[in-house]
Amino acid sequence: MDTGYAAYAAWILASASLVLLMTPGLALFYGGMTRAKSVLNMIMMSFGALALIPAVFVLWGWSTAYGSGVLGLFGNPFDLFGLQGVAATDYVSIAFQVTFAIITAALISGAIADRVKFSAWLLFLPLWVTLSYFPLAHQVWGGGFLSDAASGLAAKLYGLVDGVAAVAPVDYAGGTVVHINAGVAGLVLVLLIGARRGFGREPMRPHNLPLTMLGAGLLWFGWFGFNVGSYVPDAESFDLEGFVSETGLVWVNTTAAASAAILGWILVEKIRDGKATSLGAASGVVAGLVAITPACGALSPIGSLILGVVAGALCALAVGLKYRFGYDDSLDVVGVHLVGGLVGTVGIGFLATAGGLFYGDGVRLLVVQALIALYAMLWSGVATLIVGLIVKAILGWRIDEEEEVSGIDFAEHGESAYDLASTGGSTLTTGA
Amino acid sequence: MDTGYAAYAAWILASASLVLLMTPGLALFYGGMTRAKSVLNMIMMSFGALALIPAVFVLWGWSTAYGSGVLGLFGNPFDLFGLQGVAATDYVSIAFQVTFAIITAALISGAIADRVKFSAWLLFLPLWVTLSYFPLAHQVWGGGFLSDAASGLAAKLYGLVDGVAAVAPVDYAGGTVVHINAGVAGLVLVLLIGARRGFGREPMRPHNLPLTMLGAGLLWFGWFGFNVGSYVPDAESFDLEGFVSETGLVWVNTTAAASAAILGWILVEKIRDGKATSLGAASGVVAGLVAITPACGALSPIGSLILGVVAGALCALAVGLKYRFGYDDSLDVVGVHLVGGLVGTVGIGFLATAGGLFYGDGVRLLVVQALIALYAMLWSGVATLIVGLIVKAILGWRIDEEEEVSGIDFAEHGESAYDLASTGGSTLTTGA
Amino acid sequence: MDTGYAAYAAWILASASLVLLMTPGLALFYGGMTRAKSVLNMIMMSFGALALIPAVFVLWGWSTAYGSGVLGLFGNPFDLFGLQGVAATDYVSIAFQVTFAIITAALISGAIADRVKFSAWLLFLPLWVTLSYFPLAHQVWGGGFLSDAASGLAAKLYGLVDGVAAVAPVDYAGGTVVHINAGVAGLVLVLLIGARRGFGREPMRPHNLPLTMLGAGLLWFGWFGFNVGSYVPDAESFDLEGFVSETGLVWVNTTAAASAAILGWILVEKIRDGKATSLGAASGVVAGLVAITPACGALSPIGSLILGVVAGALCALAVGLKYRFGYDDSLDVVGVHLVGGLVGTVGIGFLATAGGLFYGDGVRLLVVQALIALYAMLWSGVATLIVGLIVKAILGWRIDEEEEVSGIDFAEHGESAYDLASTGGSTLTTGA
Amino acid sequence: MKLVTAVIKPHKWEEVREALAAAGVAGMTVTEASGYGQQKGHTEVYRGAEYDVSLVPKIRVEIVIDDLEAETVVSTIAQAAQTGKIGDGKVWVVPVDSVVRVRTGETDEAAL
Amino acid sequence: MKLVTAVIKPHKWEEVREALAAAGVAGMTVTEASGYGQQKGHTEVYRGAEYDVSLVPKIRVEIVIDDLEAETVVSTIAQAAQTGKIGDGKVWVVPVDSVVRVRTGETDEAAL
Amino acid sequence: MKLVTAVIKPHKWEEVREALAAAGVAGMTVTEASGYGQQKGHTEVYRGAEYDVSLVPKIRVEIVIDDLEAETVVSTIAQAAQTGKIGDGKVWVVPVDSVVRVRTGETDEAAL
Ligand SMILES: Nc1ncnc2c1ncn2[C@@H]1O[C@H](COP(=O)(O)OP(=O)(O)O)[C@@H](O)[C@H]1O
Ligand SMILES: Nc1ncnc2c1ncn2[C@@H]1O[C@H](COP(=O)(O)OP(=O)(O)O)[C@@H](O)[C@H]1O
Ligand SMILES: Nc1ncnc2c1ncn2[C@@H]1O[C@H](COP(=O)(O)OP(=O)(O)O)[C@@H](O)[C@H]1O
Repeated sequence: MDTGYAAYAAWILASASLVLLMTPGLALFYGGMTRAKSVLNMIMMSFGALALIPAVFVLWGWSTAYGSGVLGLFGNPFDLFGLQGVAATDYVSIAFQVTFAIITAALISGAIADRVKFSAWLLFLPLWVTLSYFPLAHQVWGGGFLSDAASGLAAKLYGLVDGVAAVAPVDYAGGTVVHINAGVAGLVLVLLIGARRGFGREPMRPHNLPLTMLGAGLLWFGWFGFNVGSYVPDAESFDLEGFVSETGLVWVNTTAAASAAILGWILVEKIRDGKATSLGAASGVVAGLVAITPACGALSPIGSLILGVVAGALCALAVGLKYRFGYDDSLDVVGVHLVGGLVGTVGIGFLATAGGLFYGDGVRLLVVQALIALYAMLWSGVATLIVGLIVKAILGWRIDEEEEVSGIDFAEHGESAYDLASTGGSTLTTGA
Repeated sequence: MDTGYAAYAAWILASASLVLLMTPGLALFYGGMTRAKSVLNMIMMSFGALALIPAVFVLWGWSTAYGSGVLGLFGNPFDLFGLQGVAATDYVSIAFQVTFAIITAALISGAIADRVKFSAWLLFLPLWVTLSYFPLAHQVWGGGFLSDAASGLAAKLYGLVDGVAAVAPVDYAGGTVVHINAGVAGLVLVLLIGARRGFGREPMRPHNLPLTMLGAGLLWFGWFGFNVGSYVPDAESFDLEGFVSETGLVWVNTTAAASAAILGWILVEKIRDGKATSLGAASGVVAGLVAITPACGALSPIGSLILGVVAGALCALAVGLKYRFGYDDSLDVVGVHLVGGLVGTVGIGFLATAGGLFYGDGVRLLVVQALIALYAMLWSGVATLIVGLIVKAILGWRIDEEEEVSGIDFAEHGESAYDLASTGGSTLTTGA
Repeated sequence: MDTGYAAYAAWILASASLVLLMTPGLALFYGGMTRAKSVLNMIMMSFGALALIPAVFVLWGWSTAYGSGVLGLFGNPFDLFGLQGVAATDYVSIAFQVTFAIITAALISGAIADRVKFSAWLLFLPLWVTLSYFPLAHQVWGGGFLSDAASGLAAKLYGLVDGVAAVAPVDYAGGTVVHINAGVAGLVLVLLIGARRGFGREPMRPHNLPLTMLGAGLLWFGWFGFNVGSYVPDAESFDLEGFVSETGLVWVNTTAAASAAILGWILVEKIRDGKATSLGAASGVVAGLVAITPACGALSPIGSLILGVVAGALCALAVGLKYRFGYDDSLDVVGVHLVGGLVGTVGIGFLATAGGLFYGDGVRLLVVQALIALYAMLWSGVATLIVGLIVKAILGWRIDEEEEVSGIDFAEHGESAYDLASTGGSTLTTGA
Repeated sequence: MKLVTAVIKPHKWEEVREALAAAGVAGMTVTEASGYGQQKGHTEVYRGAEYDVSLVPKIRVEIVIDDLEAETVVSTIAQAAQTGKIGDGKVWVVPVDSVVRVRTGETDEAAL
Repeated sequence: MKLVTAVIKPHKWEEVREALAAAGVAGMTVTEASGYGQQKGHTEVYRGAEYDVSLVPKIRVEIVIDDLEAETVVSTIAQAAQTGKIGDGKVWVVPVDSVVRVRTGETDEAAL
Repeated sequence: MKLVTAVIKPHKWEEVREALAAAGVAGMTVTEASGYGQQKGHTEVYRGAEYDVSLVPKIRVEIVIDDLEAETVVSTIAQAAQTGKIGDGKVWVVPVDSVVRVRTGETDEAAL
């Protein structure tokens, strides 16, 4: 093992920790956007992912994503079941990857806020990562169908060079596996489960925006682990300059896109609604980070600024669609993660400094990127539908109507979030 | 110095920073659980530790823990007083260790929430770390009585091999020094100080659960520094693969235990109370992390899942005991840290892949682990009692009864935590 | 490139991420201190910096700070415009430096809380960093007038040794560039813009102190990146022991000063007001960190304890001045950052283990430090005045009086921060 | 003049407001309240300890109105707030001696 | 009928509720309130600046009740809420013209 | 005795309190309230969705007072709370049968 690899290990340990923090961060980001009577359930959906995914990952998740491939579609779940037989030096990668599975599953919860049985969600989680997340991770990062493998989609399209696809698809940190995947899953579940009682009629505004801003800050912070930690070194012959240069560039691109997306989002708001909002700024942060996720290693900082501003603006426009089309994607998982994920994945085709249309390298990368995005949408859509229907059949998704109106926090968890009476608490506590 | 050591330094700097963050994280975790009229005091007890322990540590703490040993019980406090004469390369270890002392002391505060003089707490802190924490740290990590030293407990029991104990006691990151120590200290203080006015009669429910969830998230995040940063390298001949493999495993074990403990805790709740709560999930996180703390380097990921689920379930059952026995361990320091610390410390005897009963290696490790746990409880109990009585004699512990009822935040700090009037604040502010 | 440099890269990636987190942390620290009707605007001022500064930095900021120097005063902004032509290995430094520019600009916002047009603030930001921040960064860290360069102030004063100033000015992590700069800018803007309506008459107390405590915790955590990440290695011949020793010392000093400053601050409160407050503790954390920022590499841990306690006490006294002199530095940017920055910058002259008056090395360093502090105040004052007047001429600074009274959150952002009704939100929502 | 005070279920507030507006009631004052009655609260459990939450959230509406319109207002509210389930609330009427509109100083009927 | 309004100390609420329940009062409406009177507020200090908090927290209870029982209710509250210290609060009684139970439309005594 | 209830703008509370103190009113009970009337709320926009906030924040003050002083109290409030802009609020007066001071058990005028 090359000495430089220890430095990489130090960074990936930090990165894994950062990405783990993203899920509590997401819980607060989402939690602040719900009404006060459902904030705990929203947070608990993320903690449900924190509770279940690691066990699943240790048991068969790592194996299904990175075990020996079956048809290029998924790894053999029994190959490294229970992490038996993994190389000891792989644990740092396992650490890093488990956090991705957790956050991706948790992302979906925003689409179906305030109305689903906690038990249904807990059943959904292991099924979904097994059918949708791990296979896609295998296909993109595990050398499967969406990678640059000789048997992959891209190779089939434009042939091989040196045994890998001539036009290699680019997904640095998870535009397809994470964001398109979560976005599509959110959409499918919303269509399956239906809208919140009172959707489009009653006001359902965020109950605690500072909490949401805090969540956005933690997400941004954690995203450095997500993107910059996705650097893949060669353990035996560590490329010192490559490590320093690429990680530095990815960090700068990540920040450039996030900040430009704030601008993009609040500009749309200023023009359309007259005022730039803090919720818009927080949303812009996430939109920009989503878009740069697949692209962070392929763009220049200026390209990242452009991608960010476009992602911010498009997502700001997209979140309004749910009212037009009447699907209740409550906290805009579709508008932010699906749209942002598509902007990033497809945007690479235009903005990649190597291969991008704007850099005079033609449309081939663009075509490949569009195809992998489409393919990921299909896979995720079908897998989520199957899982969603199974859960519906076994447990049913929705809580009782009256309980939903009076508040899911008490109904599902027997708690209420706040007791802030100036009398020092509790005296006048009322059941929500 | 080996080049790889620089990578370790990068990680321990990150780790020390992570562990430092745990104390503000704990302040919020605890703060959310108190009533609105005492959240600031609860937070201030942690900030009191942040204010005092570093000075104590710089002056005589490091020396008492890691200075030249006296009877294997504590280091000579004057040896490296004021850090005079420490090797410059030791500062990274000093950085890391000071954060452990801070958080351990802060943990205790949860047991005696809402009712003690801030001045008494400030007096307690330096005395307690001096008599309880530093000596135990010396005994466990400084080559003292609870280590594998030739003169140690374990060596006396089962003899020596190559000059160290044949059956070396295992406490990777502080099951005895940190959690059993803090848990026992909490119990002793509660018995000494008495219950909150109205305990068991008035409702005293958490006033801000999202704050508690945030705290749990920050604690989990910081705990990676705590556990993974506890790797001890050889500066001169750095074991590259050892570093990468062990830290990776510890990271994965830490997460596995934390997540399984959420499951364990909320399962008990679901069965016993009918509903899985968010406070239960947050508590499960901490219970699992406590249990895995001593064990994180000795178990397999599957062993960690098992330890976690057991710790979560047992702590969930244990927190109810205070009502049965009538001691007001307000925020369950005993139920979580003492019980969790015991589960972890003793659990090693069963689950350690090298030496554990379940792995066919007999009961010798189990006996050693049980003994060090017992010993730590005794030491901590006696030391805390002495310090508690001193503080009682000098300042007295309790605030005035009427002040306690109307709220310690105003009584001790002259502040109130929130002023959220929709009128934009202050207009109708009332003294709590 | 030396292998050790990869370890440094791992740490600076973590550090850059930590410093980025400081700005959301600051947003909460400040946000908790405002009234409930203006918390979102306060947070948005920080997010405005997060939105704009990275673009500016990528386009001309890096170049103006670190490009080829013009008169020792600033770098040529067109030199590396858009980061064209930077070395790939420089991206880690760019990542680190952009976060400093963001937080410095954001710091200013506390002085002018609750009353300025968001558009004016967005116009101010790029102008101010261009005229005040980047030039000062160039002068101090880019080899300009305040560095140890042969053409610099210090060299002019006490001559050269080996081509650099005999008495080199010390500003490890930004006492002048960051804190004195932000503090003076705050003061100038307050004088230009005027006080909040009702200042000194109406109560304007913090609306959410746990939020402020959280912010303080995140700031402390992030500050490890700020200070410890400011270590500057030699990429080609990496000094292994130097890296390990210096970063460790800086970490310990940072914590020592922060904690001692809590003590200093709450001691003043206890004596003057009778009670130690949590806001005082949070403020002490920041005051100590501000003071140690320039000094963290030059002091011993005991020196850092002394600097911290002095900074905490002096800042605690200084924040009262605004009532005496009638300038409405709303959240005490002057009292904490200017005063703390001066304590640190000048304190080095007394406490530096090499060159300090107390270590018997005479007053020369003290004189140099006092001079660079003075010079930074002048530069910042003039630059801020110019920018402030430009903004006033183009957009005007203040929002409408009635809007200010009814709350800037709705006026500028069309939002209100909280909707915590126990009825589950919204039913009785009233416009603030 | 009369003061009509109504205590209703929170999620009925919008309907009551609209019904009153339709009935020509132009002004009212609303407060959050907690109710105690046949409708029971619930029990929350935190770390195994049960907390009885005995009160249920209510909205309290006050309307000062002409003697003649009082009855209409009462029945309008009673209809709009009705769900038929326990806890729908109460409406009561109290005599009022005088009213002033602060802005203009107008009194009594003119002040409404 | 009468409307009894009581303003009491918050920590006395539980006792008052129990005493009223014992006295057969089945329903009431409660709000958080702030009191101003002989009992003074306190002074908080934030970064050296003093803030006078002039109001003290109170609980405000409203009970609509038969004419006959009004007196009992008043004295029940007055006893249960008493600590003997300044700030114990006030109880006042106002005449009520009519009451309606929203759920059933029952009126007056039947509505209680 | 009379019960004077005033609904005023929040930022006028301090002035009203001072004016009443000057007029010799020694006690009152205050609650946060929301008003609905000619003064309209506003519209907030979250992620492109508009939320009408129909209520505006108010302060509600209750004063039990001697018959004789009631008029002075009403006019004191009406003056101190006036800004001349829509939404200044209302003051109304209701007859009171009896009052008790909880601390002492004193009744009626002696209880004020
Ligand atoms: N005697 C009363 N005085 C004042 N408010 C009452 C009284 N009785 C009931 N209420 C209010 O009416 C609400 C509904 O009453 P409840 O007895 O629960 O149901 P219902 O009115 O349907 O019989 C209570 O929550 C309380 O706020
Ligand atoms: N004239 C009044 N009208 C309405 N409420 C009053 C009046 N006087 C006092 N109160 C209420 O009663 C509470 C207690 O009154 P206070 O004068 O402090 O003590 P006490 O009733 O023991 O003499 C006050 O906080 C206020 O809420
Ligand atoms: N009929 C009413 N009954 C009770 N409160 C009322 C009534 N009409 C108005 N109010 C209260 O008075 C406030 C001011 O009334 P509004 O019509 O907005 O302005 P103005 O009093 O200046 O004409 C309202 O917000 C409401 O709280």
